[in-house]
Amino acid sequence: MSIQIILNLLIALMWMFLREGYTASTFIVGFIIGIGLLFLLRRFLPDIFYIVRLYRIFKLFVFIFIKELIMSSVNIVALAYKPKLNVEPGIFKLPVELKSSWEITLLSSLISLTPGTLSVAVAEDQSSIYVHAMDLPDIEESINDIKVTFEKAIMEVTR
Amino acid sequence: MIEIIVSLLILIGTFFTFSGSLGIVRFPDVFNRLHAATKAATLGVAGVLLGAFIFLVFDIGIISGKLILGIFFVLITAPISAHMISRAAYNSGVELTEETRHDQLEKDQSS
Amino acid sequence: MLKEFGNQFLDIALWISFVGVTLSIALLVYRTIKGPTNPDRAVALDAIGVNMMALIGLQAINLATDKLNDVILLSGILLFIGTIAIAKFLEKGVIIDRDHR
Amino acid sequence: MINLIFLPIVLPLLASVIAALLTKKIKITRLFSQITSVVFLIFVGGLAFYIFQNGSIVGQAGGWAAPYGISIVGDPLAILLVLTTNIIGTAAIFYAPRILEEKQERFYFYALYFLLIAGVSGAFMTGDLFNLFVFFEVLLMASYGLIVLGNGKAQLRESFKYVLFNLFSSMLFIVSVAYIYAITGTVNLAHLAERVETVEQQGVLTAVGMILFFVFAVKAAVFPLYYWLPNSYVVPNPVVSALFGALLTKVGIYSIIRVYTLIFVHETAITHSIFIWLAMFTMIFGVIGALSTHNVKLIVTYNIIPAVGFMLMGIGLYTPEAIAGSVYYLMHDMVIKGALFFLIGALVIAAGTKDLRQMSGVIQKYPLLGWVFFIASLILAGVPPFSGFIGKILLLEGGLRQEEFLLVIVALLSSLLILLSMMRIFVYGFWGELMDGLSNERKRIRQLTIPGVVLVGLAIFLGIGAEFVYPQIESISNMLYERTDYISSVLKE
Amino acid sequence: MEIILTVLASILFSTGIYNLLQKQLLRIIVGTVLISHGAHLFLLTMSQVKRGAPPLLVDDVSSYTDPLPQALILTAIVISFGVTSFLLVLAYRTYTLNKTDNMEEMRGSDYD
Amino acid sequence: MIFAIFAPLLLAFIIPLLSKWKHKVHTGWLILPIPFAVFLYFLQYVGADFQPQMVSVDWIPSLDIALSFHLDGLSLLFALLISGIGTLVVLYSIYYLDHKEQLGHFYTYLYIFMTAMLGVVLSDNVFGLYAFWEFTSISSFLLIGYWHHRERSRYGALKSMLITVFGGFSLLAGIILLSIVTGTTSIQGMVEQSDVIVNSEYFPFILIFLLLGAFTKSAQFPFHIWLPDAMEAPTPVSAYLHSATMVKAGIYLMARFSPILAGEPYVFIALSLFGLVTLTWGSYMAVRQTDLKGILAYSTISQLGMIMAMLGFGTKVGLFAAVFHILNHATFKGSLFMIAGIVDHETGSRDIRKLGGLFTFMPISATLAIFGTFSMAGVPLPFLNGFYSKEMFFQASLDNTASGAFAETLVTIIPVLAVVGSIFTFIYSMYLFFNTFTGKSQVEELPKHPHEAPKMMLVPPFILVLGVLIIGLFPTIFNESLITHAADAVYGGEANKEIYFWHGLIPAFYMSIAVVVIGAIMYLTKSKWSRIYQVLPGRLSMNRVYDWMVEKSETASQRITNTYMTGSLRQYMVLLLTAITVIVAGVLVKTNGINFDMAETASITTTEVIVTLLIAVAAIATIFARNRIAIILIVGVVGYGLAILFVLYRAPDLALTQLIVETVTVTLFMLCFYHLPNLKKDTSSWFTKSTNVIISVAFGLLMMVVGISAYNSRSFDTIAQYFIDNTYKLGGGDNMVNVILVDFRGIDTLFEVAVLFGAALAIIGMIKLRRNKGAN
Ligand code: NA
Ligand code: NA
Repeated sequence: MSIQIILNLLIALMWMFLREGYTASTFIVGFIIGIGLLFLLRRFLPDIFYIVRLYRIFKLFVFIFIKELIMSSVNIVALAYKPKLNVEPGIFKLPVELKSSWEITLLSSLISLTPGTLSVAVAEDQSSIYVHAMDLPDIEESINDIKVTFEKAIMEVTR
Repeated sequence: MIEIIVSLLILIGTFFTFSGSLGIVRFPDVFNRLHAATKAATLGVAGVLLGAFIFLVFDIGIISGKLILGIFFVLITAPISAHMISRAAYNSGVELTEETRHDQLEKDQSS
Repeated sequence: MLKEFGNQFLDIALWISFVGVTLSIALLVYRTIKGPTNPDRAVALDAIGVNMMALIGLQAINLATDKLNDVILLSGILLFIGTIAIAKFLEKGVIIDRDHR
Repeated sequence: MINLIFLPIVLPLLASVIAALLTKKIKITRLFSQITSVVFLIFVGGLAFYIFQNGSIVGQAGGWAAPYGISIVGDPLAILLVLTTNIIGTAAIFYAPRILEEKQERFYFYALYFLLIAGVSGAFMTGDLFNLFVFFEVLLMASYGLIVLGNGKAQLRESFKYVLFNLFSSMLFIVSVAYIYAITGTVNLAHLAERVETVEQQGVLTAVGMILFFVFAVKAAVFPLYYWLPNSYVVPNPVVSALFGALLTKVGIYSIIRVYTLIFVHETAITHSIFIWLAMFTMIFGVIGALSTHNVKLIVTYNIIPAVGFMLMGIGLYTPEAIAGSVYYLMHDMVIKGALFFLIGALVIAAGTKDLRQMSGVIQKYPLLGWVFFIASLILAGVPPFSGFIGKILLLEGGLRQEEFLLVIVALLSSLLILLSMMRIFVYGFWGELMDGLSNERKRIRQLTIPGVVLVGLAIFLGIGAEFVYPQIESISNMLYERTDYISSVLKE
Repeated sequence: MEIILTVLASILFSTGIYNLLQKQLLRIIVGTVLISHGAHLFLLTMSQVKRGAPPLLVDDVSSYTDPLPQALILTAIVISFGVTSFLLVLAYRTYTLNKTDNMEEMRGSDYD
Repeated sequence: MIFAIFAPLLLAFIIPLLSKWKHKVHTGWLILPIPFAVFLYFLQYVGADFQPQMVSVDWIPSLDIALSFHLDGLSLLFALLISGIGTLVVLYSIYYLDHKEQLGHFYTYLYIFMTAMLGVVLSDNVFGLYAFWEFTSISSFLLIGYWHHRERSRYGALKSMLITVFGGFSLLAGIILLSIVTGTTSIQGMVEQSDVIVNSEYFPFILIFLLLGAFTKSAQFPFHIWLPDAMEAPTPVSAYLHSATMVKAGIYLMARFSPILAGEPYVFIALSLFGLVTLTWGSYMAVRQTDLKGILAYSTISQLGMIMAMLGFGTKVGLFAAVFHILNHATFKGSLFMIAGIVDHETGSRDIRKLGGLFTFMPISATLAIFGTFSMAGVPLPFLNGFYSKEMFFQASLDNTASGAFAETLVTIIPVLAVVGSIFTFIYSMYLFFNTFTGKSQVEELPKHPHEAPKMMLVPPFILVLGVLIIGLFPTIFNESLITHAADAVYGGEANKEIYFWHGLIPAFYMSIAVVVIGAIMYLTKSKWSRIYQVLPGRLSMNRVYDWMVEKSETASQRITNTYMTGSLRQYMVLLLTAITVIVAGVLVKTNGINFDMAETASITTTEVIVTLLIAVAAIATIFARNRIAIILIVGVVGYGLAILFVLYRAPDLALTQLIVETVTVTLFMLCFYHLPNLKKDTSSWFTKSTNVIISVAFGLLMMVVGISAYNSRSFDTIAQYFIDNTYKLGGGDNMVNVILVDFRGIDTLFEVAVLFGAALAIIGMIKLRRNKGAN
């Protein structure tokens, strides 16, 4: 993906050179032309077209991220006003299939945003994330929740 | 009309922000407090800033990229910050609250 | 008519929000001072920063100015850097800086 | 012509940056610094000559009229002090390579030196109260850098206190500016002088003036605010001590002179009589300090303090001749303190110790050093016909005319004790049986002595040739006393 | 409001000074930081607050807050920052050389 | 004349070169002509028809300081003594000081002294006089310390310098007052205005200042103590400075101002009282000495006291006798010093207990000594000049008149003291001569085998003794050509003219006889009563006072300095803050500066109040924080709070900067303090804690009161409007703060960056430049 972005930027810069205009609008035009070129040449590039990926990221962000954020916030707020807190917090180990570190970072961030969970640490071999949950009646259920919602979404984006 | 939307946005935002802070004060240990900070407070500030963004768009006609960027930034960084702090807290030996039931991390480390 | 009501409503909403956010900061200040552990304080300080961004947003509406946007964006960035830095320092050693109560 | 007035401030800053960049090649840095200093000196000399001939030059930075922009005022007083600063600085630059370790030179001695000169010159020349603060910070920052240069254990310990004291007084400075801005709505000195005339609440203005006085007094090392000075000045390298002793406290005194002749002149019965008392105690405790130690460098350091008392005395007396005395003394003291620190540095290198009890007979091997030191001591004590004498008779005359007999007696007794403290070095350190362990680096000692010789020569000239200098000083003091010249030259429409 | 701010600035001064009078390096530096905050606040307060819009030119605004003190504070803040940074490093070096962070133990009259 | 005065000084500059250039020839020979030429120059003025004259060169006209020289009888007398005895002393020194000595130094000091002393006696400008005066002290210091490897020399040098410079500074105050009162710096001008001076309200001060100057220089009791220690100088110096010339500078000063001062009641009391006490005490102490030069030193003190007393009498006879005795004393005392030097030189000892019977070994010296000592003793023989002035002294001591109880008592005591002093003078004179040259010789006890001095070495004392005799035999010649003129100058009019050997059987003659008789008896019975010296001076010795003072100056100043120079930062801060608080508060109250009449203030909103409160709480919380991270973060709260305030008060740029700075600062704090110990509990005493609280609260209150008063004392519109109006028009920007920063006040910003630059350099230096471990 990064190669595509760099190429796109280079194309935009080339365009600016050619047009001899170093303004933002020239750059934007060049960038759009670059997107077009990259789209046409997408078959020769190693990765899927990055605009597609960007769209997936956006989807991940808007639909999952925001939704989860709102829901978890409501949860927290409810807890915050509860006269007596009777929760059972705890830390559990979440095995992950994701490999690259930035994927794991993304996942742990998402975990942090989901209701009742917060990533505490990543195992040294990156095989699992330790997650703190505000209310942890059943570990397995929590693990499944995360696996179903986030890990799948992230894989969609990155693979 | 816009004023009312803005008003609602900022009121809701404020409510979340305040509630988050209340959580930070009330919850028993640092991890629980982080839950409050990462979720409610972040959402609250996003709401207020969105209100400000809309207000600026309609009141003085400025579409402020910086503000949008600011909102995104907060949203993106909040969980990272939370993760960093919680890791730091755990590694520096902050004790979990007495109600904590499980601690698989400690088990793994001690083995 | 609606415009006028809207403006009045906004004024009241602003006032409530200002006070609300400020009180929220007050709670956080309490937590920063109280601790009891340093990660607690770090959380609270980070949250103060976030609240501050909200407050600046409110002020931007209040003054109807876009001159504060820089401040908001930069606060976000700085806050992140600051929090990461603090977390790093907190993690570096295993000294428990817990207040002796 | 007008724009030339910025150069004494801006050029050293430029030189500082260049010196910092050159640092890796130490020989080139040295050469660059030496050439630059001499060139600056010549330039400032020319500028001073022009100003003495043709009157003040006032530059408005960026062309913005006073009081809105920052005025850089090259009045005779300022340019005289800038000139003296450059003279001492140049001497220091030639002294430095012989006394500093190469590491110290490499770690930005020259860059910090030029920064110091920029700050000091700026402080002398600025016509803006807040800008004065900024220049104070520049020179202080440079001094912080210089004082820690070398990183000794005691050095850092004392530097810490030094920085704290100055930091605190800087903060008070800001607060004073705030107060003054509240009352008068301006920060330009000339504009302030004009406005204070019509302030109804003179009382609070006077109190604010006193706070500002204390700000400067900390830097000038007036009783009871000088505690930081002896230890801080004794720990760094002699060349740094010389720069400090000759320049730093003088900036404080200059600021007191400037502000208390230009702005706060309406409650002299209260303020200036406080100064007289403080001057007395400054003299007394300063000489007591000088007598209390066997560390030769500390003796010289302590001797900074009574000199401050003398200068403050003139301000307290607040008559044209007493002010002239202060100004003369100021110039004289810059030169002679520089010289003494240079010489003491050489003495310590020669004897291999700072402890007077362990040295003796140095003059037998290093007669030039001994005799120059002897003459410098006489100059310091105000023995005629040298430079200290001229300032002293003006001050004494001022004191006697104001019937401040106690002050005069204290001043005379402290002069005597200054002489005693210096003569103890001469009698017990230079005289006596040839000590063991005296350095054999004759060439180095001679090179270390020469800057002192030059400055002592200058001090002698300032005394014997007083007729060339005094009329300028007299007109400076009249200008200070009259105020209108300064105000109109800055605020000309 | 200016009166309240003056009180606040004075409190900053008082607490700063109290810290300055303590023994440990950290407290002392904290003291200086508080004092400089107080000083900057004085500068802001003394020039009257909330008189008009922020000092950024806008077409339909004619009344602005006094911009000069803001400029001065800005300069002062940056300078304080430089000095504080220096002081922090100095404190660290002082500690490592003198093996104590207690000012009262850093007396002595040995001058190397 | 100016050349004559400065010739020795000019020569002094090349003496070091001369002494190196010609090693074979004794430097003394090379430079001997100069003082002699000067002597001849002044000699030409001697004569009955002498008229005073004045030469003047501008020096610092702006300050009325000039090199103006007035040659009148008094100056001439002194100038002749200085150059004449100077010549003899140089000649004498050629034999006294060995080749191997540092002759260059010796003669340089000596010639500097010659010019200085000539300057003192010839200057008409008071400041000129003062300058030369100090130089006599300095050259005396250098000469006493000539053999500086001797501990006693260093001691004596420092002592003489301290006491004489003390007097010099006092003199300076005196002459400045005189010039203020009279509006002139010329002595002649002052003499003309003697009424103005005497009637001035400053007169008591002037008098005290001048007297201190004169008394210290001329070794009057109790300032005499430096003179015996000055004997550590080579003997030619003792003969010259410490007997014939420099010590008479104080006498000269009193004589010079005599036309103004003489006859004033206080002057009479002060001078005659101190003079006579000095005379008596000096002669009394001289008898006790065992060192030849010690005897001579106390003798000099005593004789100076006598002259001082005569100046005090202020009568025609007294003044005349004073002048006359100046000359006489120079001759006989000069010769005696030289003889003492010869004895020292040839026997290796000056200890009178070891000496004796030297007449056989050095008959010429002994003969010369006879004349010297007998003249000094005032033995009534017609060829001894000492007798003449001594008898005039007695005569003068009898005809004083004064009013006032104290002065009247003094008048009756004066003759008694005069006689007592003279008796002791007689005793030590005899003691000096007989114990040295007669009696049993103890040759084996002496370091060297005694023999007569080289001929040329005897010439100078011989010439001086010749002077004693010629003056004694032909007083009139000297009287008319020289002494009269001098006495006129002192008296300020026609002085006494006559010198007779035989006045008839007047009381003075009986007094002289009494002195000789009683003195002889007491000398012979000395061993019977000399135990008195164990009682007096005993502990009363002024030397003890001086030593005590010098020692105290060191120990007491150490103690004082150590009490406050403790190196404690806290203590320094406490003193600083207390001083500022007390003085500023005092000024505020004294000037009615407190102003609580409320000026217009901005509205108060809840938000602002809460934020303000929060900052305050956080600031206070720093005090109670007990761990380092906590305190750093709490400071962060304060900083962020301030940023909020900046936002609320419409200062976006400030808020921005504050945020950046605060964040970086907190990070730096963490970085630097991570490795430092954690905060500890404040274990200081209850007293310390409460002092801290009081001081910090008091200072805060002061800031607050001044702040509120300043705010309420707003008297002008600020210069802000100009910036608002011109930001765009002239500065070309729309952010006023930015435009001010980069344009209107660009210098601020440039040098603000310079501060950061300096900080960076300093920090890099601190981190990178570490001393090698050994140095720490
Ligand atoms: Na965050
Ligand atoms: Na010694």
